[in-house]
Amino acid sequence: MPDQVGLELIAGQLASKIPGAVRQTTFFRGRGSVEIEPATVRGVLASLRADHGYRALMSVHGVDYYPQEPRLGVHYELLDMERVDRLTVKLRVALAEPRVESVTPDWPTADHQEREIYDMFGVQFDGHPDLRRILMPEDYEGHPQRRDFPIGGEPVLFTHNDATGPGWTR
Amino acid sequence: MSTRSRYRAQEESITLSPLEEQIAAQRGGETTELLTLNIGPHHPATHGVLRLLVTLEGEIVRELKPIVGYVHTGIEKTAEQKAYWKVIPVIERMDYLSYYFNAMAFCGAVETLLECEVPKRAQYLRVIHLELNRIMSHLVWLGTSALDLGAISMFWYCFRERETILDLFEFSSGQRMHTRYFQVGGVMEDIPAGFEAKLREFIAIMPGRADQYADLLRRNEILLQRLRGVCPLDEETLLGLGVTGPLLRAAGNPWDLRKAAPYTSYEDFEFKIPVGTVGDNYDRFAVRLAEIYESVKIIEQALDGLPEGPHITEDRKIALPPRHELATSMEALIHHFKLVTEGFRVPPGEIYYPIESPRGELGCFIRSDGSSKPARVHMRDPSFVNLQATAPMVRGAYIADLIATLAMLDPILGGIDR
Amino acid sequence: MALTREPIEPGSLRARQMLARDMLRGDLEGFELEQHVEQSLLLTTLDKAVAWGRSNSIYPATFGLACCAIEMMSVVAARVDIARFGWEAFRASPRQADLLILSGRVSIKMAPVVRRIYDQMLEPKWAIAMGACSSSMGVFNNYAIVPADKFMPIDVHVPGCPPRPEALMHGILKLRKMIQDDPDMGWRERYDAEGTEEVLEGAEPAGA
Amino acid sequence: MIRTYLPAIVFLALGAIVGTTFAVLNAAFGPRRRIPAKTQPYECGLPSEIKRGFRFGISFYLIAMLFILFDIETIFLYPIAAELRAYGTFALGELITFVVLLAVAFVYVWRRGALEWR
Repeated sequence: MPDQVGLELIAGQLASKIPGAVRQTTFFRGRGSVEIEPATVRGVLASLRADHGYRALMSVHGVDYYPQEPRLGVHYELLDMERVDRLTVKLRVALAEPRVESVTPDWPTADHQEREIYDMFGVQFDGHPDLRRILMPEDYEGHPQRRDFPIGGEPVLFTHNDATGPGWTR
Repeated sequence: MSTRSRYRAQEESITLSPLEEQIAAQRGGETTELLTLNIGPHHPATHGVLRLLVTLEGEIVRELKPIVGYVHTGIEKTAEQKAYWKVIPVIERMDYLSYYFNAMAFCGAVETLLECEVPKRAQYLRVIHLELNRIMSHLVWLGTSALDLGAISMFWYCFRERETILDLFEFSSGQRMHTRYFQVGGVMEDIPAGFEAKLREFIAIMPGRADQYADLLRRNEILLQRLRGVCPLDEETLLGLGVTGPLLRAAGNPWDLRKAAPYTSYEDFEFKIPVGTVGDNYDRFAVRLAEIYESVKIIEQALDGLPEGPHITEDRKIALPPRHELATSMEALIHHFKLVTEGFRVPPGEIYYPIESPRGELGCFIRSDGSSKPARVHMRDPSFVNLQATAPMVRGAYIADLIATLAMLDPILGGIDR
Repeated sequence: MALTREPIEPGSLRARQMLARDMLRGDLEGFELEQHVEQSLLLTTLDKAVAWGRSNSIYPATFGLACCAIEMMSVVAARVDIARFGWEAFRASPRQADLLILSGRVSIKMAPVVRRIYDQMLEPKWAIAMGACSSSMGVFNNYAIVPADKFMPIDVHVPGCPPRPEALMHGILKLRKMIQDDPDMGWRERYDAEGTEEVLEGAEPAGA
Repeated sequence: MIRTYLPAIVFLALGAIVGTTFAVLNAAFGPRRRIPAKTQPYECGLPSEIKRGFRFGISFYLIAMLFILFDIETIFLYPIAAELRAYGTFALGELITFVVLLAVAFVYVWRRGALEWR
């Protein structure tokens, strides 16, 4: 894992290469992560691959930071197989304008994963070859994994609430 | 095809329509009739409810689009509603063939967040159960894939061994599948008295049984014709697609998290990583078959070196106190009450904890907001990412090769759809 | 050692065996032959015979959805062998199947597919909801899962998550007796607990 | 002349009668339940777009013809193989020429590449 100093080095080089890209770096439990400006995601990932040897993108996943303001987050887990080194690149996007540039053209593995983030959180990925719902049915409204989406499911039928029961147990 | 459903028309319009001209151009102007067909959710060869929208030119697959989501259970949403130690049964039902690995990834992530030190004996017990589960998962894969390729009797042999392994799981944890044996901080209970003897018995017979499977299949001309040189994919495209696990090792890249970034004391064991050369279906088959032998070796070393000591962390803030202690000490009662009602609180932060599951890198991402419920649990499932590699593998192959490739890919739809 | 001859009481097992042996040898004629045939002939109705045939040779449809499918596979395997009851011919297409074992969780995207396959199965068809997820949404009471009762008639619910192969076998034996239409006693009859059903007011009593 | 062919005629008549009676009985007394989904083609549980007038590629017919050709050949071998001793060596010679002829055809088809899927 890039230790504290290594992380700052990488962040410094990134900031110099792409002005205004790096917002903050956190070093937590021995794992480094860099939060970047959403617009510069392709540039940052490309430079991390070229200059720092992170050649494999392992996982792209979405997070809903509900109470905090820029609500929808997208995380990119990068991996360097030679030095067995992992780095997380995070970006935060507001709910009102959830547009992020898709990295599928240069990282083919992000194809289905970005579709899942769009399906579950509603983050639009521009430039994605075929951005559609992947897990939910095509005509499903709403993005289920947002924290304000109700969990749904049936109310568990006890004697006290069976009057309002769905009726299919009759 | 007058009344085409809007959904299907939209499906085909995306990447498929220009195909007919491409092929016509290739073939010198002679346009052929392309048939779009669903190898759909209910199909014996898709190993679960995977739907493949396949464009065929006669018997040759021209374009393949996997459509998933038919067993989407909203596990990650359910996990956000439960306390940390209640999430384990829900997480285990994700990739339902390697349930110990799901529990291990989740417990590893929570233990890293809590900075809780797992005792050595618990780590060894975890390794034993993880490797047993890896053998069981490879056995179910071998049984069903051989079934797809026509070797029906393999199914009964592999499930005979699987029953022995499930007896061991039942012996140690009381349940055959989804055992919830891993607890945050260690394992639920120590292994019972006769477990070691039964496990030694199993270790003694397993390599012999694996030899029998190898003899049955390795020189079986039909299987060799179906697997050798079929649908290869080079290492570069696999890395670009983020594929890990036996598929990547079959293409020659020895990337295995047990060796690269050892967790739960894998560094104490001596084992080799089987690696293929060509990266075709036969290499994927041979790599998984060889991994069974390696797992048996790991179990043997773990069993020999099983240290004494507690089977779960002594930190009462995380692990439930033993029952007899409740009668005597007041603190145990308070800890017990606190854990059972609200569960332990995890310091806020985010962690991504990857481990090596039988299908590839299984990473558990947890974001905790300091309360006793995880704010976000995401499992980076290897089958979900490896599934994207089917399309490049299968273009231009026959349908029969598509079935063989799907069998060698070993997708588990529970993990894909979460 | 002296041989002692005990008298054979008529109608005992020994006597019937001797009769069967003579009949096979062809030494039995006349009145004794008719009597023997009469005793061994089962008087049965056509329905009972057809139900007996059906219940002992059901073709289940391979319908593996999720984890219960792995346990359903081990029902076919050697230890808990479903072939002992003639149910081992798993057919892939619904046209040739007359039992749908719903093994696994049915998501909202899969429910219409399951319903269509159930419709496409040929008449006398039955359905087993295997596992807690298809019987009652099981562990995942959330937006994505539909209990099977909501969209198709289910004959036998097998509890468990996943149910042991023996549990599924128990469910299959129960269905087998239901097909021969002398269903096993439910727990209410066995423990004479009629009247404890949670009938919602306004619902007509069961079986009316 | 009719006497010599009597067994064949009775055989055919019986076949026809039994076949039609079962069909008629089934249609007359069978349950009438019109389930729309049952008439649609089965495509792995999804509504299928393939209607009745669907045109297969030509290669399928080619493979089918070749199969029938060489399959009928094996059917002819059965009666000879069953009673080879009764027919003597003459039948054996006939059998060998029959198989050799078809082998020549097989080699021709194989070399022309008709067996490879185009």
